[in-house]
Amino acid sequence: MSKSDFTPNEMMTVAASRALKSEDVCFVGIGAPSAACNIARLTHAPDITLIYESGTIGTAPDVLPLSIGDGELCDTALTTVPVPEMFRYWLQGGRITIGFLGAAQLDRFGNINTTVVGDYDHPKVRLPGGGGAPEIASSSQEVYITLAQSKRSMVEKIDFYTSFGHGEGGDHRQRLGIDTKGPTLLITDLAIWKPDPATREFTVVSLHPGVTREMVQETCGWTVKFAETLEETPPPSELELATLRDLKARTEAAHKGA
Amino acid sequence: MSKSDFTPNEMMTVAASRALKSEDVCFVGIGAPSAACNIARLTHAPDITLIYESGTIGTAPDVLPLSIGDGELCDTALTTVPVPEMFRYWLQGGRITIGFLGAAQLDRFGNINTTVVGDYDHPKVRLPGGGGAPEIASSSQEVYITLAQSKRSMVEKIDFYTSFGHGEGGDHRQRLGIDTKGPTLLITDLAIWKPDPATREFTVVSLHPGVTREMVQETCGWTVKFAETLEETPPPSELELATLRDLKARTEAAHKGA
Amino acid sequence: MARFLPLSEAVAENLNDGDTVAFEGFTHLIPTAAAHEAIRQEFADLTLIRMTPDVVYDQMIGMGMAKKLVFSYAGNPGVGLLRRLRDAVENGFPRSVEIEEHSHAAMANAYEAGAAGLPCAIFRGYRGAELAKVNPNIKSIACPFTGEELAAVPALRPDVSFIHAQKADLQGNVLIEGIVGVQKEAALAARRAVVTVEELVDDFDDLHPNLCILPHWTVTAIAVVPGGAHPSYTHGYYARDNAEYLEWDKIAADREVFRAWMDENVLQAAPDDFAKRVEKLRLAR
Amino acid sequence: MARFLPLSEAVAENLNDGDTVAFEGFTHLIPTAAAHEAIRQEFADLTLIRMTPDVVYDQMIGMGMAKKLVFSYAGNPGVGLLRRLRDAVENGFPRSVEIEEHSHAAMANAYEAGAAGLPCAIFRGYRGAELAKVNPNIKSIACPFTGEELAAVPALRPDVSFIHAQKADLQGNVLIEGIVGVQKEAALAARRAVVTVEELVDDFDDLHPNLCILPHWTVTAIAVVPGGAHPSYTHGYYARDNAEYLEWDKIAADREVFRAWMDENVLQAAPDDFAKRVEKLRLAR
Repeated sequence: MSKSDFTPNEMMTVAASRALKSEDVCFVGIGAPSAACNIARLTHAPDITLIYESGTIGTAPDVLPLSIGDGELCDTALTTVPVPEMFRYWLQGGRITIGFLGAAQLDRFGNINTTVVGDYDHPKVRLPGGGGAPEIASSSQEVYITLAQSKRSMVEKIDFYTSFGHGEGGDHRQRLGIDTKGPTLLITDLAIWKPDPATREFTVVSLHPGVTREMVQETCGWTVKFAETLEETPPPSELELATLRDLKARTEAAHKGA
Repeated sequence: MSKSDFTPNEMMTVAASRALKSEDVCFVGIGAPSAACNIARLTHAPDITLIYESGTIGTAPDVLPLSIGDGELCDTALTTVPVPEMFRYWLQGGRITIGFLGAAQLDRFGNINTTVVGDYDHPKVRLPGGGGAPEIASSSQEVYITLAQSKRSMVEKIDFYTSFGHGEGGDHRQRLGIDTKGPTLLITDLAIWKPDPATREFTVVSLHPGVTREMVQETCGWTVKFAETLEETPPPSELELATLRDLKARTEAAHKGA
Repeated sequence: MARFLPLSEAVAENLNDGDTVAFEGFTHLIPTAAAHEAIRQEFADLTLIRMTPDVVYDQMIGMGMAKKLVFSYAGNPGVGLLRRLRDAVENGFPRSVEIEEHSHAAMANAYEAGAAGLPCAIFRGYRGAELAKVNPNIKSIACPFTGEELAAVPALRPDVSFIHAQKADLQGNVLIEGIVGVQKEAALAARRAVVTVEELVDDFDDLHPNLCILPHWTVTAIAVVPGGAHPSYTHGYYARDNAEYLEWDKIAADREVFRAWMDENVLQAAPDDFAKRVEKLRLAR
Repeated sequence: MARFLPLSEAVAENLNDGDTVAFEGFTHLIPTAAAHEAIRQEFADLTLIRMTPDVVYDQMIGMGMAKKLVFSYAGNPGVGLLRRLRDAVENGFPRSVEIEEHSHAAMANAYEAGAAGLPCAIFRGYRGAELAKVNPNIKSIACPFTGEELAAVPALRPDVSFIHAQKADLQGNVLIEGIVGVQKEAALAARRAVVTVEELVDDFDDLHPNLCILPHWTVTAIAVVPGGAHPSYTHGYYARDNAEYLEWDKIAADREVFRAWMDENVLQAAPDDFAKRVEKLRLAR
């Protein structure tokens, strides 16, 4: 398995995993966030605490759960608490260091829509809705977002504010009485983005190997800002890639049933 | 052991136990209420559910607990829940059919003081305070009170309204937005009292064997009302008395230590 | 006081047309058998409550039984959208469904308030979130000590809640373990609570003292239905049928395929069928 | 992240003069050893919070360490009044103590709100109860949906909470079982949480999934003190020393007898002494 032999999605997951530390307490969404958190746990952050909204605290699944409540999560957790307690003591109580979210639509300020495409009362596409995300976005100490880039998902204006990021930018969060940091990191399949310290607009700070500025712009619905000095994301190490692929293979086998 | 050979306190406990049914869910205070509830469980109401505010639900202690949180309660309970849940889901949730209270001071309308004798800010005697009683009194479907009669405990006017009974009588509870029945039964060492349907003043409906109206009045700080037809409380049966005395003997031995 | 009944009677006695009903389960312990029984009995005009409406609500909505849905996440978890729900919301097929949408935090707090006998729940939520603008049941109050604005939602008080659990004992006490979700709250918040269980045991004497137990006097009816959560799972009994969740996405995508599947697997089926559906998923015990 | 420390260091590092502190335990698991260590270290001007202040708070108040007491039931449970507390409140000896008095429901909800990060708790309480007139920290709010008036109290947020528990594992996770009281809430509501435990075990792998566990990242310091709850008890380890609670009534009745007892049993004693105090109370395991 050579280093250059990885997909953009694998790069995204690995890059996201690197942003996590052993001391973090992560509220994990399904999909790319779940893969990233578990890769972190299986590589450089063995003591990271993973929490799924089903109430499982300190879980260490051997395969990725299909849902946020698979049996594997409870079987390997330190403890499993009722869902009301999860949202009250653990999320609202300020215990989560990183809330990890995906998005159907995202804007440049990290605002997220997972509710509807089109008008709320007469939607073109009725999406699943917010679930835990509105309060994950406001009560987690920081929010990381992962997303595969496309003009359909990274839009100038989202159709519905499911989860508040930096609003219209600047100090909009503080003005609404939200005292957590909000989205501090966006990891796509092409790049790593961080909010501008003043405007809070997501700015590309690192391009994944082989990715150009043009590729980032072509798959983004707003005019992209790039940092003055752009880094290149280190490619996945052999360990990272092997860990990710083993996890995905175990997961796929498990979800297909015996 | 002959039937006439019982103390007023034993008569009180037995009479209180008779008011309880197998279907009742009792929130039990320490002392006479605890003895009465357990005698009921050990005689005519084997399926009664006893709940202590320490969180023990459906407990069946072999000896009376000294405190509301003795190990015996948890060891024999169906389940033990956190104290916040006890007050939220079980008491406030309206699940308690009978709240069983004692009193340091009681007035004719079933209002209870267990807070202070004298002025609140400069008390003559600082009593323990309300504990669970203020909300037991308002959230239980009905309240039973037990008390050994004395002019010091049954007073014209209590020094502090720890737990609300019928207030100034009549529909005072409803006027305060309390939709539970409040005190429906008072069992003393001398008599059984029930509230007058209109005024809600406690009225003697049954005298314990050998007790006269004068004895009741002499040990009560207000002018006692008697029902038109006064019954005589049946004396404790041999089973009731034996059950109570066995329980007390086991309890005394246990509390003295090994 | 809990009565032991066949599932058909437990559903018939406790569910009515027009009821507000919760079939709760948070991925784990979804009361599928009870929902299928409700479908067979053709109830109408239901207000369906659930934090995570998934396949069974997609089925009930697809069969036209729901007039309203109160929810916080309507997806086939890990798979995608609910296609029968989409057809109802986007196209009014087979009927339009009114939507009352919350966040998970709001629903969990609202069930908790229902169990606690309160009229509403308060929490720190919905800040900057647009749901607060489209749902009139999201209000706010000011903390009387700090002045902080907090979100308020009405307590959830279903007419009846259906849940699935591991065990009942002979008295009718019910044990729920593993991912317990909001089921205890949903049961205590409801006027009537109906529970399907995997098995009946003599008593709970050997259980740890702090487990999640519903005393028999909080339960209206109990039906023993082994496998009754399939394709969801029961901790300690059988695993989640993830393959069936993946398959549902194709079934629900087409109105005709959906009806045919419902006819074969629900309308022509019975509670006893669940036991064999989980046979290959049973765990070594 | 939990640090394992000798009790003297755990107390010295986490308690300060003037702190608001809870030594919580609801009859069961009272952190007596931690309270005695605080007495030996002579802290002053403490605001003591506890639902059920009993013997250890009678001792701390009798030693003049408390400037304020926040509580809901101040008695020697099943025995009688707290005589050192009475002396402080009725006679100002050895110093006067400010009183903030609540009901159990209020305190339990206030701890719960503290753990949940809320500024206040709401509940249906204090109706007709006079405490609402003498305690300015009891207010009310109107439900924005029904208009019902509900009681409101500020959340409890101690600077530090001390609790006693059964076990810690090597990572510093803590297990509480039996009558769990409000200890989880008291620990999560506090800025710092200090736990004494009966014993240290390798891990919690064999525990039931739904037990009451404080993860290591919610705990500031852990001290292993076998018997550390005596004369209270630890479910699974030793029984309540009811005889000693009965005896306390006599000791606390007299100022001189109290001081002599404190000198011998607290000031001249050490955490290690608790193990032998519970020897005769140990349960067959």
